[in-house]
Amino acid sequence: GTPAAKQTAASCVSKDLSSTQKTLHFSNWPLYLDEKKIKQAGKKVTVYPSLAKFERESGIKVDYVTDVNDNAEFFGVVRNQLADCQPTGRDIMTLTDWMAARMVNLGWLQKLDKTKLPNVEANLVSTLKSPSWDKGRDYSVPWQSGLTGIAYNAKLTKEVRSFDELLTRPDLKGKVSLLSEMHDTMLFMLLLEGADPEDFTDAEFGQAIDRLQKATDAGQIRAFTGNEYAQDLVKGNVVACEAWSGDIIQLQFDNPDIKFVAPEEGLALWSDNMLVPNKSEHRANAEKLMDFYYDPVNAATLAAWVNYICPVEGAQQAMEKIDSSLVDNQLIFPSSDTLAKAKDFMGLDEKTEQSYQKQFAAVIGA
Amino acid sequence: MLWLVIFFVLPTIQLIATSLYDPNGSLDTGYAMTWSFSNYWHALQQFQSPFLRSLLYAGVATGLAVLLAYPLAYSIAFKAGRWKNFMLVLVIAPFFTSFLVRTLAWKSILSDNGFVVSALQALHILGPDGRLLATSVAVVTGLTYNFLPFMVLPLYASLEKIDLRLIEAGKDLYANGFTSFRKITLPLSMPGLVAGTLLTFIPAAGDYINAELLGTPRQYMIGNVIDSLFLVQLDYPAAAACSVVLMLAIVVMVLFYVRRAGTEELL
Amino acid sequence: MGAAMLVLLYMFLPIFFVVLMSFNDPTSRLSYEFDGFTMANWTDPCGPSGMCGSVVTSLQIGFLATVGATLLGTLVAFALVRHRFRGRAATSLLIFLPMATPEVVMGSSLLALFTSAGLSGSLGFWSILVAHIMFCLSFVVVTVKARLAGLDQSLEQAAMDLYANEWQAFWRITFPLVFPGIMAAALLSFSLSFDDFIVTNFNHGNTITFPMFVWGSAQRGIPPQVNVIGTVMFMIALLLVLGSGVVRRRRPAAA
Amino acid sequence: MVDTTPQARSGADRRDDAGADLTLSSVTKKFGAFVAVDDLDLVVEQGKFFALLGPSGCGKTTTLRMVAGLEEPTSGTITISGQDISRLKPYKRPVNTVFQNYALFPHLDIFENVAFGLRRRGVKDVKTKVDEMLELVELGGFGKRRPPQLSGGQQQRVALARALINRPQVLLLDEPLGALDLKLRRQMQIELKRIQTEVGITFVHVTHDQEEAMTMADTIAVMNKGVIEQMGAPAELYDAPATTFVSNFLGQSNLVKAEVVGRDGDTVVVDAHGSKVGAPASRARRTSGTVWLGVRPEKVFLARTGSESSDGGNHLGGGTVSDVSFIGVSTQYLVRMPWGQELTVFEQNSGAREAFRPGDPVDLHWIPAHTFLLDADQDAHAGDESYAALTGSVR
Amino acid sequence: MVDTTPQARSGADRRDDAGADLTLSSVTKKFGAFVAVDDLDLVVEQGKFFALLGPSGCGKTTTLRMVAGLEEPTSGTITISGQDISRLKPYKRPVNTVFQNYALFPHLDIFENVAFGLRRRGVKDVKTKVDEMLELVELGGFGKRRPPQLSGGQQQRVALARALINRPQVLLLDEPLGALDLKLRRQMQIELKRIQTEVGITFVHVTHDQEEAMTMADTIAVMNKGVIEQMGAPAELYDAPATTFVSNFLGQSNLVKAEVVGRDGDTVVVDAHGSKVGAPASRARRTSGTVWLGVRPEKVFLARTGSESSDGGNHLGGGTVSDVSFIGVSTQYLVRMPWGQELTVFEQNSGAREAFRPGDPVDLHWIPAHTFLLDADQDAHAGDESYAALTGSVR
Ligand SMILES: Nc1ncnc2c1ncn2[C@@H]1O[C@H](COP(=O)(O)OP(=O)(O)OP(=O)(O)O)[C@@H](O)[C@H]1O
Ligand SMILES: Nc1ncnc2c1ncn2[C@@H]1O[C@H](COP(=O)(O)OP(=O)(O)OP(=O)(O)O)[C@@H](O)[C@H]1O
Ligand SMILES: NCCCCNCCCN
Ligand SMILES: [Mg+2]
Ligand SMILES: [Mg+2]
Repeated sequence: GTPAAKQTAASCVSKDLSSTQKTLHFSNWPLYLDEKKIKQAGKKVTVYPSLAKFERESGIKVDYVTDVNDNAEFFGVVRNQLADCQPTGRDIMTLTDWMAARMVNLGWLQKLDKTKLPNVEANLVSTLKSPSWDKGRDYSVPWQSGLTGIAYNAKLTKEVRSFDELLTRPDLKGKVSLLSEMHDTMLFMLLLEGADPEDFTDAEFGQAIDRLQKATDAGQIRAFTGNEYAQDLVKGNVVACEAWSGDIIQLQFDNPDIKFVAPEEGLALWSDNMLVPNKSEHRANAEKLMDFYYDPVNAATLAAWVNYICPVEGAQQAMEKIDSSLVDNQLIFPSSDTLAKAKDFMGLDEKTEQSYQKQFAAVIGA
Repeated sequence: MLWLVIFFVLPTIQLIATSLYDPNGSLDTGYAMTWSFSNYWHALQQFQSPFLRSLLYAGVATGLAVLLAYPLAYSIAFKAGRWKNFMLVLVIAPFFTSFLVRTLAWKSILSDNGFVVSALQALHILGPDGRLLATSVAVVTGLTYNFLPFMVLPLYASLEKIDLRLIEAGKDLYANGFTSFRKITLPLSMPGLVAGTLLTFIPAAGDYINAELLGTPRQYMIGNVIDSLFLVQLDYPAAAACSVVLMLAIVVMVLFYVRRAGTEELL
Repeated sequence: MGAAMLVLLYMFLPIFFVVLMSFNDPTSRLSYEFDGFTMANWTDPCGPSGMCGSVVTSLQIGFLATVGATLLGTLVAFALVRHRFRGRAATSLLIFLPMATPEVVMGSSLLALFTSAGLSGSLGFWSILVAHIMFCLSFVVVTVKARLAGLDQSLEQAAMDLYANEWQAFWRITFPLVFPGIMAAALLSFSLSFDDFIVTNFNHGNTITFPMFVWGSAQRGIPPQVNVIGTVMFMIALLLVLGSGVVRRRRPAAA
Repeated sequence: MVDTTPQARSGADRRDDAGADLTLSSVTKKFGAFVAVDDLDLVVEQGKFFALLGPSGCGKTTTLRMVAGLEEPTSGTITISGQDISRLKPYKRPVNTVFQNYALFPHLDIFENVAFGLRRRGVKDVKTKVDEMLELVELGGFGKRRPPQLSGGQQQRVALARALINRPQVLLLDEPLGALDLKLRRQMQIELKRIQTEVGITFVHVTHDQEEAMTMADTIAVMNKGVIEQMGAPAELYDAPATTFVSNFLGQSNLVKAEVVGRDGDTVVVDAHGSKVGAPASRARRTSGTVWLGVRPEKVFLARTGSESSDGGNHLGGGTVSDVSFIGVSTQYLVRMPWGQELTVFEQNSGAREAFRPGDPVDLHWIPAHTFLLDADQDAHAGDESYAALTGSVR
Repeated sequence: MVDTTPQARSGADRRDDAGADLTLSSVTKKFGAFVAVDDLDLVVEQGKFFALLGPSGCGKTTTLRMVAGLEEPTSGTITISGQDISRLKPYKRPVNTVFQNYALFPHLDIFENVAFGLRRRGVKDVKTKVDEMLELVELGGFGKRRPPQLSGGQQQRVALARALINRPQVLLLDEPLGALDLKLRRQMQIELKRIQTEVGITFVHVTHDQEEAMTMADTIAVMNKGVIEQMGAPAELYDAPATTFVSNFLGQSNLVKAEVVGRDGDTVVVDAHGSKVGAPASRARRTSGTVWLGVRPEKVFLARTGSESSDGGNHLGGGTVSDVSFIGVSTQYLVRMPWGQELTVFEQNSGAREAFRPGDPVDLHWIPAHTFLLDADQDAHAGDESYAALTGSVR
């Protein structure tokens, strides 16, 4: 057998060598940091302006690696080490809410020192201040946020307003895709059932699963996808789908027919969070970086490039100077109204998480 | 050998052990060794159809790969002359672009509004609503494509060493082109053919990326199941049990196949 | 030959697409459509940050893994075909198992192994290399064995009769005769290694390989330069063979 | 076993048919710039046993391969029973080959190797026929073995059986008995000849065994450097060789330089180093000027110098025995003549006559009818590759 | 070219060394249950030319392969110069082989094939030596070709050159000349013999050419079914065969059933179907009871019945010529005797004596000294595989 993977602050103590080692290993999703091409010694090279600025100001050398492609996959990569209380070689890793929640539950993260995070304390948008899984933001700091909703191709279909239409409209049959991540999709199924995704029962979840099952059985849904839906949408392989806001902004630059809608049932708000894993020896350095990106100007610099929702209060104003065309983009700076309506998925304990994942997997076929 | 023992035998033993852990364990509580052979029963029961689908898709893809690879390997071995090496590299060169890029290209080629589908619709092979993408056709096409070099290269290596004088002798003994192929070339290339089918079938049966990118959950193979059990559902015992079943099934089939093909020397 | 050309065409179908896309001027990052012609990707192949670095890493690992796996695999194949030792049958079967192991399982098993050996902090180039050699090995063994099966042993015997010891008989006689098999195995190894994402992903530490880069960037749209790399890799491979062909044809003339 | 009635013999498609005329017209085969077969003309009559002889590398195998369809002639045509087969696929030709290198199928056992042709033609009762054929080549009970498990001679017999069982119209045999010991070879020769006579197959037989060619063939062609030097019945070639090459290649010959000095009825008289020697005009390729005077070693008998008169017979005197070697049935003497040349004489070891020793003075006698005359423009040692070696020999 | 002084001859590691004693003691080789070589004892003296003769499949190749180290004996030991080499690796043995199937390296050109052994031993001046050797086997100028581009005989010569160039202590030749025409074969024989005598290599030679064995070998061993039947000098084996197998295998023999009836000094007198015939006691393997009375066909001469007296000579009367065949140097007669047996007689075609025709009544005469007597318990036709075929022959 294998022992429990749970760790506690007592069972897994990490040293902090930040005072002597001015380095930081940062694992992030690809294309999730502002880039710029410059000429250097006659050759074009790509640099990360904001990160470079951080390095200059802090004197910390950042080893920035874009090796998070998928939450579950990444979990597989680090779970052995974290369960064993061994180093992962990373100081910051950026993971989505539900995965961050799991890490918190398992005790695999280092508690952050709030006193080192004045900008975060001051500028984190209020809607994100207290997620169900990390009430006091003791372990996590949002990097970027985004909305999950519906996208459709206006050239190929008439307006799609709700998940209900997505699952039942006959003209969409076989031309609809949903996201393959359980939390994304089930949040809307729960809303359709009239349940509160932030507080629901096993029974409600069961009904939501049944509804999804029905739609799949009917052949309404063509595929459950990751990011590939974007291509399918452009190509016309699907005409309407569950989608993430940041992707749709990208598509809209090129193809104005692609529309993003806030479904009648509601919106989902998620964030990818910076986390410091156990055995990281540079927590203080990590905190410096977190705080750096909560400076509104730095945040706006980042947002102007990645186009996701900026979780930093004051960035919208700072954006004026950086790219005024984006200041009023509802998908980057949604109104606090929109944000207030947005839902989050309830934090789950390990057993429940596993059970829900199983039920969902059974429906989508894997 | 030591290499294999360290990097393969040890993990395999661990895998078998995991497949017998308590299915009710979790990361929270840990997994106890309870010798739960029922994990296998459950795996077989619950994932019967992806299992069968894996074997079916892999089988069909292997068959198609043989049909495509044989003429190619044959031409390279016997007809290419000094272009031999060049053509060999042509076979493998497409695989130096990235897997994902290739598959995305396939997605484009097979997309609902792409020329292939349009052509097939015009020929009434596909209905007006018919599609290729997100069907088993696309998955099998992808599998076939991606494992083709694994068929071509061993076949080539085996064909290349055939003594042409034997084929001549066959022709002299009234075997026409096809018969001498069937009775002489084919049996003599058997080691290559068997190796090729193994190199294609085995990884194809365990593959999940083609099903994931070109298919839908209806086309999911056992690889997708294991992937999901392992990474998403975190049901390690079930994942291990499925893996062990897959490995055993393949080993049994390989043994049977190799015996039938009369190429025991490959074992 | 006609059929062969058709098959080659089929194999190249996606590649035409890749070449085409290398000249693409995409209107958005997520588009994988041909939107317009540009040379920009070719004049700035290393545009996307980290991409060229990952290509170099992948090439290094691909090369070393090919050499390692081909060497080791060839030896194993020989041992299995030529020597009757106890456990030979078991070993032969063992060779098939890694191929039958789903990549997720193999990747995580190796990671568990590295972790339990206390190496988790130093994962990277070497752990990837080890993993790649591991999974290429079976392919090499099977391919080389297929060539070796039924190879006329009287030639090796003749060599031994002419004072070649086992090693020389191998290098001078067997190796050249088995070479097409070894070459095929090496090509397969390289493509396996150069294309691997899953096993690598588990054991990569802080090293990014080209497939990891592509996989990752796919989440936000593949930069068109990836197609440039694809095209270049492809052309380099062709030029290498053509080049070696020229050299080989010149050699007798020089001698 | 096989239908050999005349009615059954016609129809090019019937394999179980009797032999057929084989014609090669101006056939040339080049490998790159190298001419392996040079403008060859050849007619092998239906049902005949034709032997092709010639030194190593002269183009025998290449010729057979063109007939079998395994090599395409660079130019020229090949016909069987008048039908042009030059561009026909090998498997469409009513021809089978026993390959010099055997070319046995390694993946099939002996039985299946032999059965191969029958199975291709859908012949029934394969088992009986193959078993019979294996018995014939003395390999009954070897059916289940694989080729590498046989000795060289056994493999050759399988190759023979594999071709023979098909009873083709034309059977090409490329040294089919080379790896067999004398006894077995003789036996196989008899079998071959029997089958050939019974079934009337046309045989084209390449052999290095001259006795084999002599005893078995209806016609012998002596080939040299891609060209046929002489063709005819065995005795004709042997008794009246047309060229020095043939005289030396087929058996041995003593060739002595001589001048034609006159004619006496049917006899051409020549002067050889002072001795007058007669030869039948019918066996003289040249009747004036300088010629090669030829006589076979076995036609000559030795006598102690002066001991026998040469009344009416030919005679060269004043030799000294320089070498004696025992070769079983006979003894070979080398005799050094006064003009320095060494001549060869065979003496059967009947035990009835005295044996000579090196140093003994001897005369050579033979009957004029056994003399032949050749054009002296040719090299006396053509076809006698051992000449240089012989003269340099230590023995 | 090679150091052949006696001092240089010792030391098993010196390859360029002279020949060495080769001993096989109780060597047995089984393939599964099949015994290919059966408890063989053999001594080949240093520098001798040893010929191994025997029917196809009798175990000759297997024996050579064991000496070369390519096959491991099931039991028994092999020594060279007293050193046990039974378990030595092939490349450690001072032995080279000319393989029956040539085993040329297909990926190397002819030059490199021949140079292979020299290169392995790091010998200098490879080019000169190889070129010299290629000239010797008449393949100068073929160095750049690949084996498949050569004719059968050319390939065999390459195999010969490849082994010969190494001048090993023991050279194993497995039918090294089988694919060569007679002339070339004779020339190569002379070359082999010259090299052997000059350098003193020990040769073990498998051949199907009896003349080759007779003329070249110091010692001949006749092998049958994995066992050596008789071993000795060529003339000894020929004149006084120990068994019916040897008498039939080495040359031909007439064996007539007879009863020993008495003794007359050194002569054993037997009664053969009513005729009294004498044989020297020294050549009688049995001196009482039933025996085989043996005489070689070439020792016998034919006379028209009653035309010659048999004063002091042996004589069997009342035969009828049943078959005549011309075989170049001589004519072969089959004579049917009154008791039904067919006897063979060779008559050299000297042209000096009259030729008989089928049906002619003849007597057989020969000198008693050429008679031998064998144990009648043996099969008279052992070693004469053509017997069955002959008797069933249509000719
Ligand atoms: N690998 C093997 N397996 C089984 N039997 C074998 C094997 N090799 C040889 N034999 C048998 O052993 C016997 C002796 O073979 P060997 O090759 O020594 O004969 P040989 O005397 O050289 O005959 P030949 O003159 O025909 O070459 C043969 O009957 C042959 O069939
Ligand atoms: N593929 C080839 N390429 C070049 N030359 C060749 C090729 N095949 C044969 N030759 C040459 O053609 C000539 C005739 O070859 P062939 O095999 O017909 O000879 P052969 O008369 O059968 O001789 P042997 O008695 O030695 O078998 C030889 O000199 C040979 O070297
Ligand atoms: N390229 C960054 C994409 C991040 C996507 N995170 C998705 C989380 C959805 N729950
Ligand atoms: Mg030939
Ligand atoms: Mg042999």
